[in-house]
Amino acid sequence: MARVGVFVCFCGANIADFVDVPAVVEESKKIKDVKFAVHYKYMCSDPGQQIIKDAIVQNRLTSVVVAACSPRMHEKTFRRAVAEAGLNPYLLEIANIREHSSWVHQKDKKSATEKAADLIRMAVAKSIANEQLHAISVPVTKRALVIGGGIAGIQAALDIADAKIPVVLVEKSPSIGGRMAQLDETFPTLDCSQCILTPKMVDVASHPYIELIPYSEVMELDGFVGNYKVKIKKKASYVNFSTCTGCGACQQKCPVKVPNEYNMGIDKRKAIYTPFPQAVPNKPVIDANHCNMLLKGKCGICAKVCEKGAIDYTMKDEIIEREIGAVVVATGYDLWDPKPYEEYGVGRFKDIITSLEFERMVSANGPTGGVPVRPSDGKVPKTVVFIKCIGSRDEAKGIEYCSKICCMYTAKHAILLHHKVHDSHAYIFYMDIRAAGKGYEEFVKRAQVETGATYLRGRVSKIYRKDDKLIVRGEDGQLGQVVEVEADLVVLATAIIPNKDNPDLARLLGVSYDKYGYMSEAHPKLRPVETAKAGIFLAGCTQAPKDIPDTVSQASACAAKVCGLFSGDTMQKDPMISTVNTDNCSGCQNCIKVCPYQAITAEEIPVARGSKEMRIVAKINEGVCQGCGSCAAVCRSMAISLAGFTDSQIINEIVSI
Amino acid sequence: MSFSTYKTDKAGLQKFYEAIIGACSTYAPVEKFGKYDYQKVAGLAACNPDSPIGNTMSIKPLFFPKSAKILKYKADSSGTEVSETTADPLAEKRVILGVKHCDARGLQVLDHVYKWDFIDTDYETRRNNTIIVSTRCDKAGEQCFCTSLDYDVEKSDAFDVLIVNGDNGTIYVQARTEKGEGFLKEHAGNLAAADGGAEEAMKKQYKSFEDSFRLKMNYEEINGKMKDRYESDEFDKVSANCIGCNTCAFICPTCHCFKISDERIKDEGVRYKSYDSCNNGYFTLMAGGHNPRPVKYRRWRQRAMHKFVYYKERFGVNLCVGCGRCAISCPVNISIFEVVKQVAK
Amino acid sequence: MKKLTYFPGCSAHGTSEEFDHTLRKVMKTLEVELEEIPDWNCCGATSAHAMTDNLAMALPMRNLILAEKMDNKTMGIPCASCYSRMKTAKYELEAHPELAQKLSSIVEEGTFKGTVEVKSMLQFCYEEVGLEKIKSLVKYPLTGLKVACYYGCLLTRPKAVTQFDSPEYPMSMDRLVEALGATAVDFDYKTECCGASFAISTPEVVLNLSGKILEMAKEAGAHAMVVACPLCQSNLDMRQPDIEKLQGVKYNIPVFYFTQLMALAFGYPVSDLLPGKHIVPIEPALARIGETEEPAEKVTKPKKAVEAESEDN
Amino acid sequence: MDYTKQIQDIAARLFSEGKIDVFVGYRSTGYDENQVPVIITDAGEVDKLVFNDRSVFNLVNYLKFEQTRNKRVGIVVKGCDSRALNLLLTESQVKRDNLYIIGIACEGVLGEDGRKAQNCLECVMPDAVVYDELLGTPSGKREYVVNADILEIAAKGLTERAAYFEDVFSSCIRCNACRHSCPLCYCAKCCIDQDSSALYNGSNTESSAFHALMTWSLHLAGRCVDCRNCEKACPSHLPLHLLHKQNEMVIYQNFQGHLSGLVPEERGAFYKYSLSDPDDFIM
Amino acid sequence: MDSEVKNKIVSIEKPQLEAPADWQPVIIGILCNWCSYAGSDLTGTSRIQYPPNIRIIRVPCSSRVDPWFLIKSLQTSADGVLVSGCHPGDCHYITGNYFARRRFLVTKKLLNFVGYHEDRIQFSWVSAAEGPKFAKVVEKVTQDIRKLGPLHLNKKENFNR
Repeated sequence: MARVGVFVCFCGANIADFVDVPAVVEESKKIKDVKFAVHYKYMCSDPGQQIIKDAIVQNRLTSVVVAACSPRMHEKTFRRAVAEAGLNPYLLEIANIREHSSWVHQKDKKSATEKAADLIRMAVAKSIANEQLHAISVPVTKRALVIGGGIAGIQAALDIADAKIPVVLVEKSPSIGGRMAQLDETFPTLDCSQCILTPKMVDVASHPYIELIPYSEVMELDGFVGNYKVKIKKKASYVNFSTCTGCGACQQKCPVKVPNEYNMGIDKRKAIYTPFPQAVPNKPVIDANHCNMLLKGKCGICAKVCEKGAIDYTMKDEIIEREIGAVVVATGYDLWDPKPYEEYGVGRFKDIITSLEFERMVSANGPTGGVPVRPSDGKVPKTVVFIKCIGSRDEAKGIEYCSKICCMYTAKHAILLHHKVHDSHAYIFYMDIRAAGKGYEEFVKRAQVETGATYLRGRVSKIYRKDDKLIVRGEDGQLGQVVEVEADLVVLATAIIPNKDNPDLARLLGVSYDKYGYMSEAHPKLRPVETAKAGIFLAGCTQAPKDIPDTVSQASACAAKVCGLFSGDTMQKDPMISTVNTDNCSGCQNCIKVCPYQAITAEEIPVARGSKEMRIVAKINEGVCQGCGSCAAVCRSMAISLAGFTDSQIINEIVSI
Repeated sequence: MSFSTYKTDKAGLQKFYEAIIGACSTYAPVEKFGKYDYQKVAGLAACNPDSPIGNTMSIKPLFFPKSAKILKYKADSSGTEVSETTADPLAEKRVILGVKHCDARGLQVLDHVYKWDFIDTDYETRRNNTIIVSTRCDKAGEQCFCTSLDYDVEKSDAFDVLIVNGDNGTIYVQARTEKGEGFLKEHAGNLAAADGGAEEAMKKQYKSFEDSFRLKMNYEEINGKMKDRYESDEFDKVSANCIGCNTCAFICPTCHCFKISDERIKDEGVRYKSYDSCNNGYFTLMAGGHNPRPVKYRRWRQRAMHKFVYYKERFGVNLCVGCGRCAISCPVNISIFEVVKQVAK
Repeated sequence: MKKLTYFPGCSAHGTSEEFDHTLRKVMKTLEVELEEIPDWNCCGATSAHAMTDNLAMALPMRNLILAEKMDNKTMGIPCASCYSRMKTAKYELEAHPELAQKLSSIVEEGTFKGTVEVKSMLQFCYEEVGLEKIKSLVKYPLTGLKVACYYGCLLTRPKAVTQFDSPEYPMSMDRLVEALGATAVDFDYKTECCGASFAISTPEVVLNLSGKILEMAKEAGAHAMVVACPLCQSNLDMRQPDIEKLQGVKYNIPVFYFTQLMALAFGYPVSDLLPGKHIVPIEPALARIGETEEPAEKVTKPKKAVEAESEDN
Repeated sequence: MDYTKQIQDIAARLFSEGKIDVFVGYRSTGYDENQVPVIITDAGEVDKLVFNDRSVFNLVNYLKFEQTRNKRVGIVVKGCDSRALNLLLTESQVKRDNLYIIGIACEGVLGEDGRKAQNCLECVMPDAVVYDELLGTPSGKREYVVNADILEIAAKGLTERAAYFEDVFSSCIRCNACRHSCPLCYCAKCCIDQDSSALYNGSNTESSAFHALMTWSLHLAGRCVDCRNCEKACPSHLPLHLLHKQNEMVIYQNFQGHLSGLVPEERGAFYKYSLSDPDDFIM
Repeated sequence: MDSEVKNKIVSIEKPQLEAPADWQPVIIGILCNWCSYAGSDLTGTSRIQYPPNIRIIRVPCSSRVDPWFLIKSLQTSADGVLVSGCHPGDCHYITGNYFARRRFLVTKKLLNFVGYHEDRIQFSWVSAAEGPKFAKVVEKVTQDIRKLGPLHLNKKENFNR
């Protein structure tokens, strides 16, 4: 015989103003099996919870219904309270009379009250069918996978490894370092990117707790939080890293020239190459798409010149498997292709470049030795026009969002330009200057004062040629008139977009992603580094555009999350999962087909106790099951039931309206 | 005592029926999906009192519906209050036309169990308020064997009014009970008193009817043998084909097992008494999980023995009335007749 | 004989008579029969859509409905403004059926079905006739004639509506004249505004804008300009003397309709181009035909640059 | 078509070779032209066996009963029967090795009116799709045709339809003959028989009939092979095929022409999905 | 109340044709926890108003919804049902809503076939961010059901079960 307690919350005025709470309590008292009903100002407050605890004890309640805000808000709170009173926490049901009644029917108190009463009636009916459930504890594999070897990945890997937790760091390209390795100096302090990055890269390579797997990609992720199994494809490098000394002879001799990704294609690299001098690991790989030996089967020069004989053209891709407990995704960003800006003559005029190309030019180890030049004729530009928000904040051609870093690096570029070409002058077309950050605003000021750069607020409408100059026509918003600048070089601050592989990777990992391709965090404010899938975390531009400081802090946050997850040997898991009543199971195995987690397998059991004759039934791996209930819905003989959402519970709700 | 006999012809009979339908609330076979079922009728056109036994449901539902409301309840914190169900639509005074002899006999058989230790008042009122007008078949159906059982079909008084098709279109209408006598007095308007030849003609008709049976058995012998056939493994063989549905029991004019179930919404509900069948695997499943009849042959044994032995022993009448419906409706044409014959071999 | 529903538009009978005239000739050669929409009405350009939306929709809607009654799948329009109006109307009406519903009360001719394709004559030549066919019909290639193709604002914009060529740097007309043997110079101003109907209210706007266009065309070394829009043509051609007066430079850049060049290449006599309709004499430009590369310091430099582009692009 | 002789021979052979323990076939009722299933356990009885266009029952139904469980079974299957058998194999209710299947290239069986049955006229696959031995000459797969009856019903107004089905559901006596005669209803415990009365209406009312039949037809949606065992079994002659054919049509038209049991290893339509499934009915 | 219960449960009794003047449709909304339920919460937090007739049941995923929940709802208490889940591709459980979608289509068509109006059972994809959409959906469903009238009383459109 059920004894239900109903606890109705005023939520201050939030509920009480639009729902006649006392009336609701009276209504609840009428329900069969309701032995106790009361209201209170804030049920979630300590005294509120105390009321519940006392009532449970005094009235020997068998289940509890709290009518308050959404269960997504306080279910945990009240479960705890119920448990503290010695009742199984899963005998609690929440009637959501705030989000679902008082807040959405503010003009109709009568109906809102009736609805609240009904919602409680349903919750009571459901709670009667509730069963005692006990949290499941599953073992944890204390090893983390970090995807992406940019600054985000590096930071996360180091922080986790420093906690003596093994890390597998997977990097797509031959070397870690990512975008940051391409930068010259960094705002707002203008310290050299390489100088602060390379030590970290070396730490990664040498760290006892980090297994670095470069030139490889994640193929598959199975399992669940604490118990993932990952398949990694290690692309053939055709160079035996263990014997290679990284002397570089092969690279000098290699006859094939390929546009150099590291330098944004401004200069050329060889078919066998290390992306850049400070690469980690500092071993070359052969680019199979361009190597004559691999393509046409003739050449083999590198093999000849290699004293160590480290070159091995027969090398194949290999699949590496690792068991891990958590994943940090740090796949970074790509740059938006400004082609749609045809009115600027993008693609037609050589002297229009992107800011990362400019970055490479002014970079000391860049293709032009740190001096910006005009691609068309190699002359050093005197007048340079920087245009911001190329693709950013542009629904028509690009994307709606702000790329966050362009304002700052453009200011930086103005300064760098000034340093490299003293008699140069920079014009900067901008929409707004967004310099929120420690020392940022000051930095922009410095750019304006120190370099005398002309900041023009307005969009550029057209670029055309006059002789060998580019005429940039735009609007000076402040003066409200059209201006034309004769530029030697135009630099476009193109938008940040997520790594193009993000959607595929997200699908592979089973996390959601937004319309741009950024992976979605579990909560924009309160859970910014978690994904909705337990044990998978996001760092850096995988989640949204970020500058280096933000990226690094988010990476460390991920590390903290991972360490927290690994703090115990086992993990508590929500018991609301499916179970099989083998008596009813006819072994059709259709449930296996609909389970998204391969949590169901077929097992053979004796038809009767002690019998030799066997029959097939479904078996659910409670560690893997996430409790979606697909199986319960397709089970014709109702052999599978989903704890917390059993047929009886749902039907009770339905028939109690 | 003897009851009065009338005579008429086709047209006369039609008028007779029409008059009854006009005067009292009347039930008669109505065709639905090619199957005849006894329902309340407003006019003769809507029904067919001479519906073929082959595809006519029995009249059992008019006394023992497939699902009858027995009470309504309201349960809230103030307690549970039980209220009477709304008036029983079957309790009214009524006449049933076109009843088969076997069905009528079926009621007679059922009366024993319903009037036994506990008196089912619902059934009783329905029964008392009903006049049964039965037409004697002219030809037996494929599966019929009523004449080979423990009751005299010709002299049967299971119905109140008998209708027999005599030679050359003459139709005889005869009262078989006090009720029937009185009823005929009221509605004999379209009938003429029968002459001396009536008895003869009716005998003749019965003779030809009796000769038309495909199935015949010696009841005493069967009944006698069945008694000690409980352990017979024939049951296994005869039930081999059975697919375990409840059809035979549900359409049987004498099966009377039932289950009780509730349907509720909010805090109100209704309690039903509905057909159940011993062929149903869960029929004997006990709370503890034990099931004395887990397999088909045991259920079949129960069915056959109950029909032909147990009931006879307890009430002195055979529970099977030989209508053959089970055989007709059975998805795999298992006939109780064949079964008992087989078992009692 | 291919059939094409034809909407000449008002200017065809006035300022752009040479457009219409040569168009009809060219189409004969291309074996396209022009079926003029019976009782067509104003497209609603300029005034209507500036004043009332409904009227601006209703006018072209009526034309569209009339066009749908004829059994051709495409409707060709020479005038860019007319084209823009029709195309926009079709786009809007398809996007908002309820609008079509509403307007059907004004337009008695029937209901709008959206079965007819609306194309500018340029688009028609480019997409449905095809450059191959045009090439094949060229009798007298226009080699040596350097032209700047000027598209104006409406032919390719807004992209969502027109769905034809690039909105900012279209190439269709360039390719077409190349097919005729002429040389299309790399011209940055092909979609700049010519000033349009400001010619009436505040002419100096037109003088400035059109002036810039002519200037750039000369920069690019063009002997002549090619257009597909009557308004552009009149602005660039008729206003040229005033522009020259204003800027104090001589351009002498005649402004052709692309159909005129086609007619010429297809072997129609110059007289068929109705030279009389041109303010800037066309003969000097035509004289260039057949000439080979002449060195003019002014133009070569950017031209080199252009070649440099085209090498690695 | 009459394969009585062949089937008798095969059955005899199988018994003599000791390949099977039981043989499931048809025998004549003896008193009329109709046939009933028969389960034979020794060679002596094979002369009972018959097969012709009166062999309507879907014998696959018998593979779920004690007599055949975990025994080596010889069985006769027509096109539709074999599709059901295919599903039973896929849903691992029977082991292929335990079966010796005599497939029939079916020419259609007769309905109660003595004319060719409707489901045979609309049959998409008259030939057995799984067998050890095939009798008759295959005529191959046929075009899917939408059942005439459902079109007729669908053409009616909503009210009429409701009234029609009210008749259907109120005439149901809940004997479950449909369920028990369905070869695909093999569940250890049918959802209808669940204990909790809150789940299912335990009564035999119209409402419980509605509930039972609807749920049943949905459990068979994308699995039903249109053998119409259920309809033949129904003592109230209810047009049960309407429900199945309706589902079959919706599934065929919307889910890449899915038809049950034609392909081995292929499961019901509800146990797979396609990204291109219709979405327009969802807000 | 009494007559209603009778009409709701017992099929034998003939229901009255006219809806009482004060009739309010009862709509059962079955929402998936991760998208639609969160979405409905957002509707609340943003104080977007919608008709009070819907009674919301929370399930983990639209794939948990067994068709007979819908049948049972229409049979017993509801005049209409709304089932809502994550947009295709966004399912928290990866593929749940794809399987659900198939069942929903067939169920909807079947119910309509046997005499339920199509609008009695409706479906929507509402994401956790689509608070306003949820309100719109409820708005629409409520209007539709209101037009159709009470299911358990109105013989014209449907016999009660």
